[in-house]
Amino acid sequence: MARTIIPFGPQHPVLPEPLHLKLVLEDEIVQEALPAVGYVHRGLEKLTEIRDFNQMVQIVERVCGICSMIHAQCYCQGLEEMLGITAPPRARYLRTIWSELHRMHSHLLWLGLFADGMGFESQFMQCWKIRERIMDVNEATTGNRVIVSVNVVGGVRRDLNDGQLRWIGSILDQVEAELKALKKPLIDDYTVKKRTVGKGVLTAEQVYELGAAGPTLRASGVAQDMRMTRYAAFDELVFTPVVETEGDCHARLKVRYRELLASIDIVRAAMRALPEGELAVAVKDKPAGEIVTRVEQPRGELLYYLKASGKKNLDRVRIRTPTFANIPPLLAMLPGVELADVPVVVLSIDPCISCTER
Amino acid sequence: MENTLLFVLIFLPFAAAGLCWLVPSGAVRRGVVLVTAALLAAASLGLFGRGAFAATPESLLGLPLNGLITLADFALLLVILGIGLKRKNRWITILTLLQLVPLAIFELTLPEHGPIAPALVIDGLSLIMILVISIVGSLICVFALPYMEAHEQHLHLRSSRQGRFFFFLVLFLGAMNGLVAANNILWAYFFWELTTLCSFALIGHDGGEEATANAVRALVMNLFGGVALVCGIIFLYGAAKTLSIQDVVQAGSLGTMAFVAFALIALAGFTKAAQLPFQSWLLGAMVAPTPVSALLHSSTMVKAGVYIVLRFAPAFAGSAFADCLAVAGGFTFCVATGLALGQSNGKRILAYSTIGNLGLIMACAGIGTPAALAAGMLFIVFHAVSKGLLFLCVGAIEQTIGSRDIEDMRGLYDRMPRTAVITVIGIVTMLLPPFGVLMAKWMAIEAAADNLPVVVLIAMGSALGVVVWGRWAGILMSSSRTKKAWPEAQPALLRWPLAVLAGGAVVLSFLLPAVYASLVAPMLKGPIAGSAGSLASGLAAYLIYPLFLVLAAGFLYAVIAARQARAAVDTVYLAGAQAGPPESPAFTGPMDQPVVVSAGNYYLPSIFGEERLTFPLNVIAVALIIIMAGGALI
Amino acid sequence: MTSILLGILALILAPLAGGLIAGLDRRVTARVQSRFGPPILQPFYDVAKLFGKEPRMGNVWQIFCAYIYLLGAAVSVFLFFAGADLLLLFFVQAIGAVFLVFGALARPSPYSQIGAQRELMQILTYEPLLILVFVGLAKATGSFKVAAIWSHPEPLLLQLPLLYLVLTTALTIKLRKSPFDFSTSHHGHQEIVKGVLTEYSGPYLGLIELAHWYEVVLVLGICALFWSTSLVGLLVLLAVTYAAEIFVDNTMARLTWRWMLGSALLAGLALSFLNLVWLYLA
Amino acid sequence: MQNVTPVTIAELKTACQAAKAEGCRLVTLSCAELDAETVDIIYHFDKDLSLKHYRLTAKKCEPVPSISDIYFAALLVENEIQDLFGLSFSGLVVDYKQTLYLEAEVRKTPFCKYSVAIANKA
Amino acid sequence: MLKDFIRSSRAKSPWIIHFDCGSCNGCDIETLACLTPLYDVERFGIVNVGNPKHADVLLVTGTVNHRNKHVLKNLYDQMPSPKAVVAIGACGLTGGVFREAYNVLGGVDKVLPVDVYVPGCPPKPEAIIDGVVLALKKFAEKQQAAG
Repeated sequence: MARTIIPFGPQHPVLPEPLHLKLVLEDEIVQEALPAVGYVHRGLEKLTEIRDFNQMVQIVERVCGICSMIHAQCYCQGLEEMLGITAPPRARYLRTIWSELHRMHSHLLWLGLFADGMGFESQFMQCWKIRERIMDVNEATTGNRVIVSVNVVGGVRRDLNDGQLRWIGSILDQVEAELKALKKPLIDDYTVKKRTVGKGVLTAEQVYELGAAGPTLRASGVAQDMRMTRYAAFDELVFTPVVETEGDCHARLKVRYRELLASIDIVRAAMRALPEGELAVAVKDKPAGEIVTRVEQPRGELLYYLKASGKKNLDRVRIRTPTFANIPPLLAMLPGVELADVPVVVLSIDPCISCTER
Repeated sequence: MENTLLFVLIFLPFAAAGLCWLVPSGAVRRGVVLVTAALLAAASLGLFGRGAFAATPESLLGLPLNGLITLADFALLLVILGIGLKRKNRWITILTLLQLVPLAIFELTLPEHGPIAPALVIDGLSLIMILVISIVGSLICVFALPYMEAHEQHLHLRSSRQGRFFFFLVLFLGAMNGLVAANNILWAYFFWELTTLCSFALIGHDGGEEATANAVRALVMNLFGGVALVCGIIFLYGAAKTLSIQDVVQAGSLGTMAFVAFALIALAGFTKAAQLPFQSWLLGAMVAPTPVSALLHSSTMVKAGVYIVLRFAPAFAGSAFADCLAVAGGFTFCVATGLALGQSNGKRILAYSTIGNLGLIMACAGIGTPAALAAGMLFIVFHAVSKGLLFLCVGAIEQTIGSRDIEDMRGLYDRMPRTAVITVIGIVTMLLPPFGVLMAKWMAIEAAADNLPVVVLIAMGSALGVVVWGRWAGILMSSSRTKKAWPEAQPALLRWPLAVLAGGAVVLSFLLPAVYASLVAPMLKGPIAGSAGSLASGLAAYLIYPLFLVLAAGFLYAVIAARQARAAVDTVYLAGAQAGPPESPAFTGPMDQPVVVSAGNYYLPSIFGEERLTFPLNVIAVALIIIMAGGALI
Repeated sequence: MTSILLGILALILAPLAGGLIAGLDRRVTARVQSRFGPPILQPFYDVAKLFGKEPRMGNVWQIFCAYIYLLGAAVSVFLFFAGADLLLLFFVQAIGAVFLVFGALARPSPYSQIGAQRELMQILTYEPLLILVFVGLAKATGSFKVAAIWSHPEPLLLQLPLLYLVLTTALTIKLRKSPFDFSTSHHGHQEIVKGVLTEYSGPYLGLIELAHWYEVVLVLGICALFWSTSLVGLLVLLAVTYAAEIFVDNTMARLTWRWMLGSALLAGLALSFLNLVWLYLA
Repeated sequence: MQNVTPVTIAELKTACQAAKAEGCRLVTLSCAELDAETVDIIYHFDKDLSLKHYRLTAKKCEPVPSISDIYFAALLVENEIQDLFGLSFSGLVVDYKQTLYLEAEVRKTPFCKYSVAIANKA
Repeated sequence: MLKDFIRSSRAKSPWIIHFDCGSCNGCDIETLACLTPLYDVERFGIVNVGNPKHADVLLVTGTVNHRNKHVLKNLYDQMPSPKAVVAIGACGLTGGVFREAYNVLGGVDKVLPVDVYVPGCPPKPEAIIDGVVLALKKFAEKQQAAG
């Protein structure tokens, strides 16, 4: 049988990030897939040796530009635990609002890229058009569209006033309406279903054993979401994880779509219940000890392992990102799919390579 | 003069074959084959110059010819019977007996033993066949000379078996010429069985288990066809009371019994032309040295099958039987081309394509309009040249690169530039306008437009053909070299037949209107007079020549423009990971290892796989043949 | 003589028309996607720019194939407007199509190789369908000649509605629009990058773009045969057809060639067969 | 950090097998340098949203048995530790041989403050 | 006249290829956002082609590291001239906050001749579009200088 060997990446128009897959194909069916990474590896965990623990917030924000706010949130949360302080309630609510907004822009971005990966250009445009509304909120409330830089150890740097809250509410109404209008032409579309249903199927057992995280895990019927660990404002807000059971690309699409709507509700609830008070507490001590902390990123479970010994520089910052966890499931999904479905399957885990390689 | 030429065409090969067998000297054999080839080609051209005629040779070297052939006929059958007994093969024995006994009874009870007048008839169709046999066939024999030298060297034989090989090879040409010239159907039958024997000997030439088994299979299947032919002849005589083919064809309506005869003759044609479900013998014949395949596929053997059906086509044109024949032919065309798509073995691709194209000729015979018959005849010519060429190309390639798999021919241009270009020419002449095969296909589609199932099958089959040929020709030129490759060394006797056939395929297509006017048009008289479609109209030449010239001019311009392009050398796009020199493209893969790029064609075994399809398709083919027989009874 | 002049005129005007259609297409597509879109003349700027780029080639054969693709497309347009035989001009067009495949196979890049294989699958789909459309046209008018079909007194759309549907399917494949943009795509983001065009650049890519314009004009010309009796009808038919193509392009994801072979081809054959049976019985 | 159990190299694989049998998901491995000779490798497991950790204190020059045959998910992180700390894992399902992230020209084992000779893999 | 048309077309039809060198995705998504309805760079004839052989302008985001520098060079080499390089974002300019990390080589200009620098972390889409337009002017100048 004649085999085709194709380098999928590092520069590839469908994957905006430099991931390389060596694919061995027969009649365009993937027989073997082996990834090569390292094209984005910077080694930023080691920067902790030259940046103090406060400066490191700016570094971890740049682990990934798409979920930068949540990286900083996780890092700060961990340090706060290590220092034995708690961020004030208002700060925890604001963190929740911004992190859910981040999840929304990330999911919308993904929806667009996913549509684009299937050659559905008009829906790519549509999703990114909706996404711009969230970007407007980011820019208006933090001064930057992408890297919002609101977290500090001990709380947040910026506040939302009542006018802004009302405005965000109206934006969310628009986004909600536009999202609901997207269901028929995108989620339930015949061609989209043809391209996603039954593609890259993983059962709940497989996906759990392979250590998947986030929507990839939940699309196979495992109800696990770090927001269930009640960090930030989730200890007071009602939260139920979004779960689908089919375990294929379409289920992952549905999970992210439904999470978008769920995030709108969370932001609304958080804005309604937003307590008054301080934005941050002062940090006096130097951190010491070992801590593991987790939050739910748009792509899934994010874990920070921090180690310090009472100096201004931490000894070790170890970041386990969700995409890192989702690569083994991806490798399990690829053999047997068509080349045309490789982008669909790869995008279905919402890969973030800059997260993975740090 | 005509008689002398005919004598040369039919009996010279017999004599030359005998010489090859008897004289062990290689030099003599070489001389004999070359002279025979030259004489045959010259004689066929001479005959072409003379045009149609009829002849009744009474005797050969003083012996009455009719009796001689009857005698030879029985001798031949006894030889085959002997083969059957010696190999203890029940089928060979039974099928031979099934011919021997009815034939004996028929000969004994035949009321008139006198010679049929005329015994030999040369008309356009015969001339086409004779030209193809004598020129393409002879070129293949010449090609075989150096090929067999290398072949035997490769096999390390202790004593050369080339004498036997060339005996049957050259004999084949004589038998075929005899078959197509014969008007006495019993004579035709003799030559028909002779080709069966020759093919058996040649397929099994290399010995060995596989070769022998395949040779036996070929013999059994063709003997089955022989039985059908004998029965057909008996029925035909019962219906028409004549052994003259011309009389039958011109007799007009002959009744049901004649249609039974036609069905049987068509069945015989199906076996010889390896139509489904009889394709396995031709595929098995691939074990033989390549010149044998080339001969079997292009100018002899399988062409006998379509010849005999085309010969009788005017007699059954327009009947229900003819419609069924057209569908069966179209079916074979479509599915055999589909099966070719599933193959990567070059010779099997060619084999399936041959089966398919012969199916198309069968379909033309079934459609039976003047345009269709003209298309069928043109097909015989152009297919023979291109297919013969392609087989020789595969043979030459196989002897150099050691494989006949088309995947191994990827980038052949780097190693065998001349042969690669010639192969591409061969494929293009099979595939694209303005070359003859496609022009004939064009006529066939126009002619089939009134027969819905057939036109659907032809449309589908022709699209499958584009895939089969397109990818093969494409990968031959898949070169990463930027400078010209070394010219390849090749024996002159290998090189020239390739060059002549390649040139012939192109030039002959240019002469298509002339071929049509001189050979095909005269056939479209009498019972099948009528319009022969766009190509046949007086404007054909006005259409073909400008098109040919425009395309040729564009072609030349493209050649010059491409050669003069002062372009920087480009590396292959490999997602930015390319590494290594442009001559051997590779990319940096996982673990920093260089990965050499490779590509493969799509063979889609789940759709076009032989293993999957052969049985169900054979069942359908048998059903179609039964329906065809039923059609004959209506 | 008139027909030859017409053919030559078409040879000159077809690229202009093809470029304009491409420009309009891009503009309308942009509007459908809530964007403003490029200037109508954008395709001309693109091709002019390509001709101004540094020529680069893999090998001579690859360049040769680009020229032959253009030749096949141009000659088929000439033949169409000169009123020649539909099958003949289709086969001449096939020269171009096949040489495009040859050109893609000429380079050992897996992207262009896969593109070529996919292009062959596309040919496998549209070729039988188009031949059946031509058979239908011939059956309805009694001739395969474009000239004769053109002067048929009634709009053929009424007799051949299903075949027109089949033709538009083939048109979608030829225009390389979703859901059939497998072998190469107008959108930049495809899994095989640019498929058959991956290895072409600069002026040679320009040649191919030019040839594509000819092909667009050819397929639209064939569409026009279905309502040749009135100029208004013809223009409406073409506008509606092309608008439908853009609509389909924008409301569908790219499917796979396996789907095309399994569903589109079989459905197309069935529709053609139905329409032809109706025609044969009528 | 609670729920930390120290394990030795000999116990490691059995402990991981037991964790898998319990239905624990392997979250990841964290590696931190302790001194010139030793590193800590912490195996993080999750079950029903609660974490438990195994701490393996390994010598830099001693190969650590890979658990990628038990948990395929350990594949990437073990390769990563090979790259960054110069440790060697034995029995990796796919061994990138210290090429996962780093090119040959980059300084080896960037996460080790104490430069050590990299134990060549057998 | 044809030559003039070609020259003027060059500025009207810049096809871009975007390569994420080692970016945190911040600049990438802003580059992609340029294609979408709010910014719609196709207004200027800018198309994201994704194939270096078809591209005129190379947009690079992120830091150059030891592995992707080969890729970056390869892509640039495959672009037929005239061509231009635009470095986007703090990382593309200098290595940004990562400049001291061990696997970071620095800005794009360590490997390629950069025509336009677009600062920001990340730069806004408007700034990126501005950078591409500036690059067109640059290569028009280069063309003139070359005759």
